[in-house]
Amino acid sequence: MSIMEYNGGSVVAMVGKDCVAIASDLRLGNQALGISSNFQKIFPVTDRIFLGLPGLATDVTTLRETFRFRVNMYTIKEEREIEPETFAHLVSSTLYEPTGGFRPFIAATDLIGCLNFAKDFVVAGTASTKLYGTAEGLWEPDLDPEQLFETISQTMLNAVDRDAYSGWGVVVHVIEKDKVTTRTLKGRMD
Amino acid sequence: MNSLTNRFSTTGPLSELKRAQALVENEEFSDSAWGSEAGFGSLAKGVPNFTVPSVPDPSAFLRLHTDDHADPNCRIKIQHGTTTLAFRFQGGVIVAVDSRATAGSYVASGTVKKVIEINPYLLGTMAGGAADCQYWETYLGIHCRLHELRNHERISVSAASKYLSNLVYSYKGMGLSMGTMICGWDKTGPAVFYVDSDGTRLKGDLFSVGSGSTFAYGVLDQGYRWDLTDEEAQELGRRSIYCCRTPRCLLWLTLEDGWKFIGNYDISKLHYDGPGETPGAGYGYDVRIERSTAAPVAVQA
Amino acid sequence: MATVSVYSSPGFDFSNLTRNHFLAEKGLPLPKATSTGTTIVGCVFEDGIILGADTRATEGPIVADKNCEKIHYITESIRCCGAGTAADTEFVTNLISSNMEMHALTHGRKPRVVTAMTMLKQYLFQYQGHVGAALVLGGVDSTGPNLFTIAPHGSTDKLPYVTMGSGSLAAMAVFESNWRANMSRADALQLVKDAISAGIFNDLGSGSNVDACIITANNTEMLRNVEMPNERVQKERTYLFPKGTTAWKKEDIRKLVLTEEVTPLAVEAMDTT
Amino acid sequence: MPDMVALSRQQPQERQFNPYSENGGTILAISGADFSVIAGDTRQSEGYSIQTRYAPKVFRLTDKAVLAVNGFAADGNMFVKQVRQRLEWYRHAHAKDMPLRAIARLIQTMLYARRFFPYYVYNILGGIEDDGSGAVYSFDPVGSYERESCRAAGAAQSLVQPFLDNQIYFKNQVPQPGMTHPKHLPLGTVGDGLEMFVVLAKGSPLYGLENFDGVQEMTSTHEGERIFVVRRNLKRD
Amino acid sequence: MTSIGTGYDLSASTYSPDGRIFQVEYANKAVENSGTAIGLRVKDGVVLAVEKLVHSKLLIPDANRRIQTLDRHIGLATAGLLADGRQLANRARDESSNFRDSFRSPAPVKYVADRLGSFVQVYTLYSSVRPFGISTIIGGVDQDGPALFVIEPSGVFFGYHGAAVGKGRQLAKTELEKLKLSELSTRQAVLEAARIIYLVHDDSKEKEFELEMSWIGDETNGLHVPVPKDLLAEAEQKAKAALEDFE
Amino acid sequence: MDHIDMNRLKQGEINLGTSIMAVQFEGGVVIGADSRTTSGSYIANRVTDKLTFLHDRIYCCRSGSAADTQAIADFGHYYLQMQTQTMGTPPTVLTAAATMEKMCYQNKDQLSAGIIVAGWDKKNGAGVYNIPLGGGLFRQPWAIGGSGSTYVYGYCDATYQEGWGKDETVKFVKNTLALAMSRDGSSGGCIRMCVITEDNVERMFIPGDELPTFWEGREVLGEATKKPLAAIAAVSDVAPMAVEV
Repeated sequence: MSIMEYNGGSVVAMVGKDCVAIASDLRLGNQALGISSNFQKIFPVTDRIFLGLPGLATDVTTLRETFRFRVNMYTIKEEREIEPETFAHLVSSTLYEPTGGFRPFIAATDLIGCLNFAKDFVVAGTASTKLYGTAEGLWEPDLDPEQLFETISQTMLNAVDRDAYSGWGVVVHVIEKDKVTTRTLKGRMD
Repeated sequence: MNSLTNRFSTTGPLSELKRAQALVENEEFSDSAWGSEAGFGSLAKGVPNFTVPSVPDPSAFLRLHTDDHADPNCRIKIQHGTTTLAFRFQGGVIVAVDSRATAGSYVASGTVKKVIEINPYLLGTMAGGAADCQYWETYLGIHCRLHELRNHERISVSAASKYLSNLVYSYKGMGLSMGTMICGWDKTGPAVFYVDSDGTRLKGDLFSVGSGSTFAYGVLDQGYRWDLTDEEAQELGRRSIYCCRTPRCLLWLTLEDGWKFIGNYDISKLHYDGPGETPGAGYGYDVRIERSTAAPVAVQA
Repeated sequence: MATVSVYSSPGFDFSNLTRNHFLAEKGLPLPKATSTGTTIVGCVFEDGIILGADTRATEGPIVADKNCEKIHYITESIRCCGAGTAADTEFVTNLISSNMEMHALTHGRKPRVVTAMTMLKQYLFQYQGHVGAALVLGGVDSTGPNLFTIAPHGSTDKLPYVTMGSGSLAAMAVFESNWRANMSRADALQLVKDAISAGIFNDLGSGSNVDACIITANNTEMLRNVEMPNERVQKERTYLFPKGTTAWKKEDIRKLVLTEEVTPLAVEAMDTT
Repeated sequence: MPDMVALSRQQPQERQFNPYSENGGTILAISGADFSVIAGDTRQSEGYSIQTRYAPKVFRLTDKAVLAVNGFAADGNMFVKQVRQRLEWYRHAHAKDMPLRAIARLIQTMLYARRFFPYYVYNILGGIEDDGSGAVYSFDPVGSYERESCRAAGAAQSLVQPFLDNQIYFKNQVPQPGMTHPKHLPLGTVGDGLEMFVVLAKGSPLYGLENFDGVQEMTSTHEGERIFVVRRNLKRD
Repeated sequence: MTSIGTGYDLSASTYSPDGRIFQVEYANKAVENSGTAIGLRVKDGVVLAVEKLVHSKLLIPDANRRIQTLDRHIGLATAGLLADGRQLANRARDESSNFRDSFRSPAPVKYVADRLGSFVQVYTLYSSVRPFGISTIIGGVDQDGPALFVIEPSGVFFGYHGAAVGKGRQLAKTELEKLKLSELSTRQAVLEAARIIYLVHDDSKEKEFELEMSWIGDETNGLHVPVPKDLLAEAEQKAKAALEDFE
Repeated sequence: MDHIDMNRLKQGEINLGTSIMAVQFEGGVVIGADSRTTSGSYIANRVTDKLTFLHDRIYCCRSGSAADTQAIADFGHYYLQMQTQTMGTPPTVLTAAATMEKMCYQNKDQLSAGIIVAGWDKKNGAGVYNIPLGGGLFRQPWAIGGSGSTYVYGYCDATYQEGWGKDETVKFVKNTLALAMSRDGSSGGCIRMCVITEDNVERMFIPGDELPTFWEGREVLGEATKKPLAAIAAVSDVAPMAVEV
């Protein structure tokens, strides 16, 4: 039993044509026992940056607050919104923090919404192997927002169905230049 | 005393096991290789042969390589994670099982059939090692048929479960894992027996086995009565399995003239739409909440 | 069966090992970090140094990134290939890179490769192997071309051709048979490509493409994906889903561009007198 | 030098009998109305090194049964050998090939005979049933088995299976009118090479198989069930 | 003492307008009030001698030594506040033993003098501390031969052939200058040292004093030890005789 | 005994499973080492230089963990330079050895290092100091260390003699190391040697294919079948059995 499997949860993010999408499951578990079917793991950082944090729930909330604090400080100091790439580095260095020893939640999603980093998709969480398989098979370049929604939804739904620690509904955010569409999927509840 | 009888006995599972150990090298030439009896061995000679590794403690060896609970990295993963239940009521026996098998965090299958149809009158459920249940209950089926041929009458549920219990008891400590309910209808009426690989055999009205049994008992206990109607009993079975969050629920009803398969329910459908497949009539908490808030006092008759 | 349970093997009793391991597992172990089961190499040629790396990043048996960069920047004329824990190599090289820049500013001249090597080995030694970075450091400075390996515990070697990572045996085999002193640039580059390819094809921890970096006295050339022997074939069909394939319960659209109706009011001209 | 990169804590180690190793690879099988497809890669590896780039994992048993084995290669090869021997004996005793469902049961009992010293083998059996339908049976190492329409096993099991769920069972897809099952599925698995066996029921059409790259027929007569094998090279890294 | 009352003498961390540190100069005064101590570096060794004034007849003879051993081969004589001398000697022993620890060889006398000089100097920097009220003569024989140093309250140290600190230093220095120190043997130096101490003792102020003497040289096998009783007695006797001749 | 306890190495650590040696003679010392560095069964470096500069006329031979001994040598080098600056004179070999020993002893739980310090100084002349695993400082006329040393104690005891000159000493070191390398699997490669005298430090290098093999004797494989049987029979009454090779 790894720490990651204690509460479970998975996140996937995909790149489309002028859009990105990020999806997570909604389960919060105590190992095999499901606790909540509405546990958000994706947090808006700015209008167009979303951060997915699957892992130990207590760390998820702590980190989410840490990032909120750091991003606010950045915004105040720089007087501008943080760029996705800058934010990705912020996440990376926060998670590393070698001074205090290594934190037990190194694995978190690497980045979201940055077209330069990954050209296709990134995955994280207990269903990561399953997500790799489905995403590798289903993802294609230059998907438009609607196609991207279908692809990421199918990727996530089918992957979490094969993972005992993820599931209980899925939420998808599709981020475009001018709007963010959030949909809660009708997923399997087992 | 036991060891003395064991040493000089020529029949019985223990001596067979010893013989099997000696035959590791040329198992292919054992009698059991021939004919349609296949791996079930020559029935005339007792139980089949099993290969045992030549190590001081074979059960420790087995545990080391197959116990994924203690060691998630063990090589040979045996499937786990189950809810099975069976209860007796005035109309027969309801047998309800889930369909999920997990190996570690991986959902190995969502379509496992965890009921073994031993013969047209007997059902056995499957919890623990899938292979153990499948094999021994199939083997039990052979003996039930032999019993019928010898005695010209159906074997009682009690006798069948006793037979199974004795079989697995002889392998106690070797690493078998099995928790099963043998259900059927015999001269005494509907009957349910619980048998496990530790050697326990219990007669009772209501059992649930597996990791989800705690949830199932919660629903079962509050809804169980002897005089349930068939409909009520089936609904109780479905709801009990539903609460364990498995992909599917399979339901059987055992009657005097043999068992009858009731249905295979998709839990997702039960969650959203209920057994009648009426949208919004599901078992799900959120669905029910929505229902009760949407139409607060709808009925006024 | 009595003989089975009574027998116990001589020596230590390990019967609790699995249990203790299990207890230790409950909460303690770290999730696996992305690790680069890697092939990285470096060799000296007549004008300088060539570094090489594959581009596969693994997470246990899963390929986490098919085209990652393993040749890290230290200074303009010093580069470093990293194998081992991906995060460690990334952060160690970043840290040393910034220290080298500070060093250059403090002393007013270009720092040497040994300076970077010493910083790296002292950092790694301090962490006693817990910072899991195995590095190949190469560059050209006032003393000429320099090539080092630095192992995770902080030991270093200076050699004319070096390999590191899980594919180091395969790559070293190529070097041992074909490396010569004073090779030409083209020959040396080919040799590095061959060495990395040997790792890519024969070591499961290494894969995808070849990166190389040629460092000479006055020029550094980073050859990203200089060879791509493993380009993925076109999928035999596409898996586009028709719209409406996925059922959803709730939708919420947040518009980032707000359109406002501006109704011009009849305003009197400003009094500018 | 693989252990140079691994940084695990030192801990006590017990030296003991360990007859198993993991040789990687992936197998999968899909069945349709009158055919089944059984595929496996051909790389055999241990740890980070490749032992051979061509070690078949999929074996023809009879004209209508193909068995794929994955896990510990030595156990797998021995197991296939023994299954084939038992089928041969069956042929001698009964003058016909064993039906698919009987082979499945045979494999169960053979695996279960080693309940206390299991074969480290995941088996998938594919072929044509007596009624002409395509079938896939999957087994766990000690013989628990189930008939399914598709199944993946091995290293990439958790990657491939959800993809198959989606594409074969149309899981999580709201049905669109006029949807039909695809006849052939392009397969993306890991490994050096790929071997894909296609078993067709008696008299079924060829589905354009004859035009496939690298196809080869394994059966000599065209009258009964027919087995084709398709060999492909995959990425070598 | 024109500067008294100007306020620049209250702290060691304050200079006077003409660039002096009065606290250090006052420390020198403390040394001047003390009994004389001299050191002779001669051909094959070093002799240290101290005029130990006896303030009370109740004191036990030979107690309260002012010559201390730092290491097997180094001795130290102080003039000034006795307690400061003890403190400095302890510090010197630490330095010497650390040196032995690190280098596995006896510390050079110069090294110890250097370390002690630095130590003393630190006490001239802060307002919260008092400079050492002692001048210290360090003598010893190391691999380079006999060595003699004097450390003053300011922290400076110089090497000498002959050194004198304390009340009678002027007269003692004059006497030392008359000697051909580099040609004397240690045995001869002992006699000379005793003579000088007796000579500089001012009977009119303090009646009682004890002569305390130690030596290091070939005769002591390179060890710093008190001068043997018989030799001391002989030296005292000759010194008294010389004193009478002188008078 | 100062052979290396393999379990003291941290896992995955690079190891100098080594043969090292130092011998003093009138006017100087000869130090020598093999050139093999291993990581498990892999030879990470086959031309390693284990003779490490500490000061102008002081070197050390390193055995044990590569990382640990390199760190100790680097620190020792730094320390001796600082010392030279503060003392104004070059350190003695004893001082250098004492400095190294201190580090080895004070960090004995963290380190696996067996070191021989050797060199020449004005005060004591040539000196060889052995610092075994865990600390301790022993002056010896000759010292050997590393995993290969266990095979050649007997040879050294039997061969060494007082009063050798430079050439005999070099030969002794060369032969000893070649013997150790031939028996010890984790020693091998080439031999590197240094002769340290008041005047200079002279480096010597023996490639792997030029190592002494005096103990191997004449090639005898297949000898029996090469000679005609009759010739053997002529010298001996009993003809030896012919051996097929």
